Amino acid sequence: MDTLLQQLINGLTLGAVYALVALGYTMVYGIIGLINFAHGEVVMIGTMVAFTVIVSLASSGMSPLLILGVGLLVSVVVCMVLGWALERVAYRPLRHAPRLTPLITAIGMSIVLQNVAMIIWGRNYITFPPMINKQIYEIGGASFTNVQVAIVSLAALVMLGLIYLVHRTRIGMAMRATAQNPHVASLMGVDINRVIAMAFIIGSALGAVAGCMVGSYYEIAHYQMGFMLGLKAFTAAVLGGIGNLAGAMAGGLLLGLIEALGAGYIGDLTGDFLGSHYQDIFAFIVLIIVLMFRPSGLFGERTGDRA
Amino acid sequence: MNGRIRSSVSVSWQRHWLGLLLLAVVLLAVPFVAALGGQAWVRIANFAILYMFLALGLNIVVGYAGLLDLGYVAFYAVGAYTYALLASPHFGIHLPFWVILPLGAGLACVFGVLLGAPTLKLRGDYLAIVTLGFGEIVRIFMNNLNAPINVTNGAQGITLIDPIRIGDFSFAQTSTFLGVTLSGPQKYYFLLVALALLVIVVNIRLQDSRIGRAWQAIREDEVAAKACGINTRNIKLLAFAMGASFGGIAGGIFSAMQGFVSPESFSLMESITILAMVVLGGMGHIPGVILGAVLLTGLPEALRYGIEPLQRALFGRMIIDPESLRMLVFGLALVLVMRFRPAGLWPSSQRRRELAESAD
Amino acid sequence: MNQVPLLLEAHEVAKHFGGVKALHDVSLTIRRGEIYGLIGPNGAGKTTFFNCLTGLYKNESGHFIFDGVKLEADAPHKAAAVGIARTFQNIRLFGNMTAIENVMVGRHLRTHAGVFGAITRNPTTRAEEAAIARRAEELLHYVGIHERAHDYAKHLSYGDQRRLEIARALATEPKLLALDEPAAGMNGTETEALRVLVEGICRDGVTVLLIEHDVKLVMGLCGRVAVLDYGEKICEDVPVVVQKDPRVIEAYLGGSVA
Amino acid sequence: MLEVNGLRVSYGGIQAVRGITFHVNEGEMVALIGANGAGKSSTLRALSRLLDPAGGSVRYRGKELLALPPHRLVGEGIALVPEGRGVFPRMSSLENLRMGAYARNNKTEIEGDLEQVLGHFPRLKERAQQLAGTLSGGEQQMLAIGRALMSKPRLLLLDEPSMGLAPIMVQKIFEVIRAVASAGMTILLVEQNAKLALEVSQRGYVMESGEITLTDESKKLLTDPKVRACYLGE
Amino acid sequence: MNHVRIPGVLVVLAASMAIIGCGKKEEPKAAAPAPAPAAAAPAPAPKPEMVVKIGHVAPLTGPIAHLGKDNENGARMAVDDANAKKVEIDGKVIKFELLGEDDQADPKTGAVVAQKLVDAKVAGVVGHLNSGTTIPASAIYNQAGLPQISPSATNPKYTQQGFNTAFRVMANDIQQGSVVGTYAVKDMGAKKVAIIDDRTAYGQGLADEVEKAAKAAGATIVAREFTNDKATDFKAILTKIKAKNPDVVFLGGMDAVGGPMLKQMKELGIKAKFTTGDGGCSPELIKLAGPASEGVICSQAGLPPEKLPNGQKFLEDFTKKYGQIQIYSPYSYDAVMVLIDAMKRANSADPVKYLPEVGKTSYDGVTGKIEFDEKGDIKNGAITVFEIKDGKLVTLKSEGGSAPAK
Repeated sequence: MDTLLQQLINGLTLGAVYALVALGYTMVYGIIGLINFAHGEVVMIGTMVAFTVIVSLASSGMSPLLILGVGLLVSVVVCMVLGWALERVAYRPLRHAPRLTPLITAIGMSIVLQNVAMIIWGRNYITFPPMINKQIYEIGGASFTNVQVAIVSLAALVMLGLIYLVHRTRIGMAMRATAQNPHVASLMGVDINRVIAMAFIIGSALGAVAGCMVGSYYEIAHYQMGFMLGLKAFTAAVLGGIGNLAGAMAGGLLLGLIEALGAGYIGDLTGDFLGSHYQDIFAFIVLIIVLMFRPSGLFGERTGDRA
Repeated sequence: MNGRIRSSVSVSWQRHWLGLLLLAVVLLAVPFVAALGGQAWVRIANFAILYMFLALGLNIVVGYAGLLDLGYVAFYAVGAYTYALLASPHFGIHLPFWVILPLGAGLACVFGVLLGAPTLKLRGDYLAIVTLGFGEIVRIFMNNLNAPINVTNGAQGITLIDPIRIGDFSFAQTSTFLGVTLSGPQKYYFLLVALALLVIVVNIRLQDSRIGRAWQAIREDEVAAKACGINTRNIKLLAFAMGASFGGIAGGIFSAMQGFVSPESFSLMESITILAMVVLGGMGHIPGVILGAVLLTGLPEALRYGIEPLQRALFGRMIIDPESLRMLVFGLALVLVMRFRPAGLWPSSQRRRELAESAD
Repeated sequence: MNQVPLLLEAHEVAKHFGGVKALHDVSLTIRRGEIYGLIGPNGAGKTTFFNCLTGLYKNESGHFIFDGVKLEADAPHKAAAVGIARTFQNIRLFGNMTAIENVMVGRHLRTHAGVFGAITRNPTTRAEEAAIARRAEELLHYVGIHERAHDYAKHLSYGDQRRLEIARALATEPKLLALDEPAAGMNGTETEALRVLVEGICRDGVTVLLIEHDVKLVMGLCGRVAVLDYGEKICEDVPVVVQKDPRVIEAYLGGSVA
Repeated sequence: MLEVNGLRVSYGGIQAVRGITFHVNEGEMVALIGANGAGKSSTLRALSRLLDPAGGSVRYRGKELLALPPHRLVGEGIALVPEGRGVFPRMSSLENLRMGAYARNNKTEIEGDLEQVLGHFPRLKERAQQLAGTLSGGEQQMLAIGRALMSKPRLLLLDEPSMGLAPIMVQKIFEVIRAVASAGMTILLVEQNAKLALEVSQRGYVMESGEITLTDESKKLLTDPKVRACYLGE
Repeated sequence: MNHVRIPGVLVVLAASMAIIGCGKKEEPKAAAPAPAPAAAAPAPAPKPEMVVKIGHVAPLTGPIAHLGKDNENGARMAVDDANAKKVEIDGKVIKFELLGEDDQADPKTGAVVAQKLVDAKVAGVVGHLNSGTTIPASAIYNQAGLPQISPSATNPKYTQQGFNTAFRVMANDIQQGSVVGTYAVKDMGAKKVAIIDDRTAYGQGLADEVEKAAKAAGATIVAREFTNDKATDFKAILTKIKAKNPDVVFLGGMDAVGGPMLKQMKELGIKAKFTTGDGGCSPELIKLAGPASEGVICSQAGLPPEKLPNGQKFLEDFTKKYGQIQIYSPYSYDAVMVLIDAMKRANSADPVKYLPEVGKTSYDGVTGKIEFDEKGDIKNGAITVFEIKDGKLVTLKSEGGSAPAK
């Protein structure tokens, strides 16, 4: 039983990270129906920037929490600028282009960002300096650390903040309106371009937060880390119903749990035929099954307004 | 009038014999001209044709039928492994290529239908992620099917795969006949060109056929296509199956050419690259797709040769190491091409017009 | 009149959207060889009826009998296969295909060439392709737009697009041609030409079901007319009678409502 | 107040509006009627900048509207109730109404207007928290009108408010329109239901095949045999 | 319209082929004097110089670019060292040049760059890094008669293809796996062993051998788990392993996997000893895992540096020049040296002449004594077991190999 509890904790932490990254995909997709494939790279840049700031401040004598805070802040700002630039330079000119064109642009941008990161931060794995003294707690035979607690609570906080932003603020209302009917929204006085740029900026800020979390949780960073993370998070977003905030969160958590429980139990259930070597496909199999019965994901609109 | 509709190949043969003759000369000359710069260029040309194969296959699915497939590499893998398993010491089976290639194509077809059947009702982006997942599933199975029964030899891959051989004439060795010395890659070049011409003809004929019209109709307006009596599900599955079979053949040739396969050749990035060739070149337009395949295979290689001298010429020294810059330039090229030619480098005339109209 | 065989019988067909009843137990019969009009104000359920008939929607209750056989059309291509062809209210052509290609797509149902034939271009396939092209040209002639055969469908004028849609529908060799507001957006001359065309189609043996807003056209063209209002059939008779029916006048001009 | 001159709209190769000219004076309600596909909605879409006209000019209070991006119109005092309502389906009724006031800043004023609009439409008050997508057609129409009013417009453009509604609902909607008009609002009403439209408006234009074929005072049009012919084929 | 289609297609095809074909003509012939070494006539100058090119291939972009660059640095240092010594062959001072290529860890690119090196008439090749690129490339080198020494590809199949040109200076999986597996049971007293591999050719191959050896030595394998080389979260499989309560956990994988894994083991409170092969036996692992790396037992091919006078010096020189060693740079350094050594003995840089000498190598490298068996594998390759203590790799024991005479 303690194993199950432990796996649930593992899955929850992983899922929280996935959910945050997935929100970045969903923010953008929800509004303009674009899969921003470069989002994983934005997360990577977020991690890298935070790393640089933290390392350069590490000897300044500031308190570790403050350093971490500054690192997070700087990385959020950098990613917001990056998100804005991506939209402005790469995607906006293609708003009326055939559907696959921005997809290829996104892939191109992701190659560019990876290689820029490689030039700046080098090819080697980078050790993310542990700023928080890791405490290990135990409950019922399962253990977790204060970093995990911080990650899950920060993720929850950010998600609550996002829900507040989208449902309670003026810009959030404009975003939802644009997502549902851009033409009418513009008639209400909403500047569509600004709203779309905002979606990119907010999504990238979330990516930066996720990047800092990944960095401080695994304490390792590499210029290629964004690809897999982005892919998983994208899967999570689709699982939940891409374009839907609650869906992205649920999809992320679910994916984290599927991976943990899948790796933990499927092997025993199938006589080790499907062991943890198939860990990476459990998510896809669940995704395919879900989509067969709910073609728009768990929380997606049944009749999508975008074909 | 009828002639225009039928657009028959025979008409064009007659009208353009001079151009075709020129073309034949060029195609014949390529491996020898390329070899002047090194056999590596012949190999690059070979991979360019191989990718052209794959891109034309994917073009049927994405370009003709309008279905976004991000897992195309799965069919390539199926073809490659079919060849590898049936012509290597792994199982001790050594079938000739003319048995295995069609078999690989057929098997890839089956996989195409298997993938298509449950997913066809999904909308574009959902279909994309499911096909992506399918590609990963196939790759991961290839990577792990070494236990409990060793089928694929897992990540270690399969070695000593037989080259393509016709009688005693092996494509792997250098040999001389009629006074001309041909290296292995050069021989494969001619084989590939022959197959490529075949594939192009098949592509054109499919496009100009009842089936091709049905694909285009589905892409234009699925509801109207149904109302015209087209069984859209079957026709879409047919697109998947046809596209997959091209992938299967390409996989088989890849296996034979390399003599070694392992799952790392069939990563998601491969699918994305093939899709990029289709889109960058000009979706649905055969010359465009060919151009896309050749450019995206050739560009990184040309940059490999060119970026170092270029940097030296510009700055007098190496500022950034060439490998980082090479991929950076490649990525930028993708972005810039899409920015300034959103319908691709060489779109069909109708695509170009479509875009022009939707833009204003 | 009583011995004319029936082509289509609709029996208490009903369809709901959410809580809204779009069709409420509509029954009607269409005889072989007639032009049957279906009219009613916007949102009365005409197009919904059409969509149920052609398999685009699934009706919740009721059924159709077509040509003596119960229609099991749960998919549009099956409806087309048994001989029901249709056009769309908001014109659904394959815009980036030429006019003649549009009509050739319509021949899909009645031709057979598969992948093998397409690739080998064997004599059978070539003959079939030629036949398809010939028939498509004939049909373009028939609807009167053969001069624009090689223009993209989306570049045709409104009226020509309507005609092309009809030609494409006819290419499927239907027994029943269902036209959804073919005159919408046409001016007087175009409408008149359409009237002549539809009459011709009927004369050539195809039964026509016509949804139309242009009451003048319906009255001039149709043998019998049914009027739908709020998903219910309020009247079915010859035009002169329908025209005088107070319920119809009320439905159209929005008379006093209790 | 609004002068439209030689407005042309085309989709691809099709001319939907073929150079029409009309005007709306301050404080009056003008009806634009015509059959399906006559070009009425295209005209309105061009006015509200949802599509780019092929030619012509639209002057509003002396200013050229065609030079403005759509989101600036509301600031000029123009509100559109689009065809098919165009409510935001996954937002509550209340949020839809607030969206109407998006371009305004004065919070207390907005709250006051919200009360007023909800007073106009007691039905909406009941459904304030319900998602707009789950409302009935009539309720959605009320919501769309209410939302337009929330922007405090000087000119209200109504596109087919009766479309697809039950008669009793149509009646209610038109009562509201009448009430809004009598409060001094300038209204351009595009409507297929000629009788209703002509009954509430002062002047009318009849559109056919992208052209304006008739114009007169509404009362006269109502009895004009040509209008009857157009609709009933008499 | 339609009738131009076919030629259109073909013309593109031809034109693009032609572009490729011409591309290389513009390409500058790197450093022009590509020597056809045998043909080079002795120059009149007393100390004529001759350029000998040595090829090196590893992924320099992509996920394992850090290892590739490390390998290249090792080879580059070897070339620099050799040039500094002014090696003379056949009366000429040899200037070695390193042609470094990027194969992106992609088998197809591997074949192209292999051909490129053959075209450039290099005298020998060091590489590639991965087995997946080494194997297809080996066929090309074999055809060209070029000696190829891989510093890091451990897949046994590489040398089992029957190519007389294929060598490796690294113990293959079988050799290393049996040492580690036996050590875990015999010396560490493990009864229950859990094995994880990263599903790469390297990790899988090594883990399979460890499993065999551990079983043979009498231990039970309580868990066999898997991850991948790009993963960073191992908690799910570690939790499962924890429940099985093993004495030893073995990882067949690289340090980038091992680092985070060690930290996560600590977080989960797994007490088992952690062991791994050469892929994780690096200063990098200590850097990535921090204090969690204390007590890790790992193995490297070759002898411990303290037994090798050259080894210590290499470490210092390399670190000074390129920074921290990742993993395989000492092996690529040795591989270059083995090639040069064979040239010296053959007194020729012509592959045809010196290839037989490569097989007869007996060279004291920075990783130990290097001799090849008939297949080209390192003979009696030494395996050294280390423990990480106070953030340093400390030798526990060496097996096989012989310390070179000083």
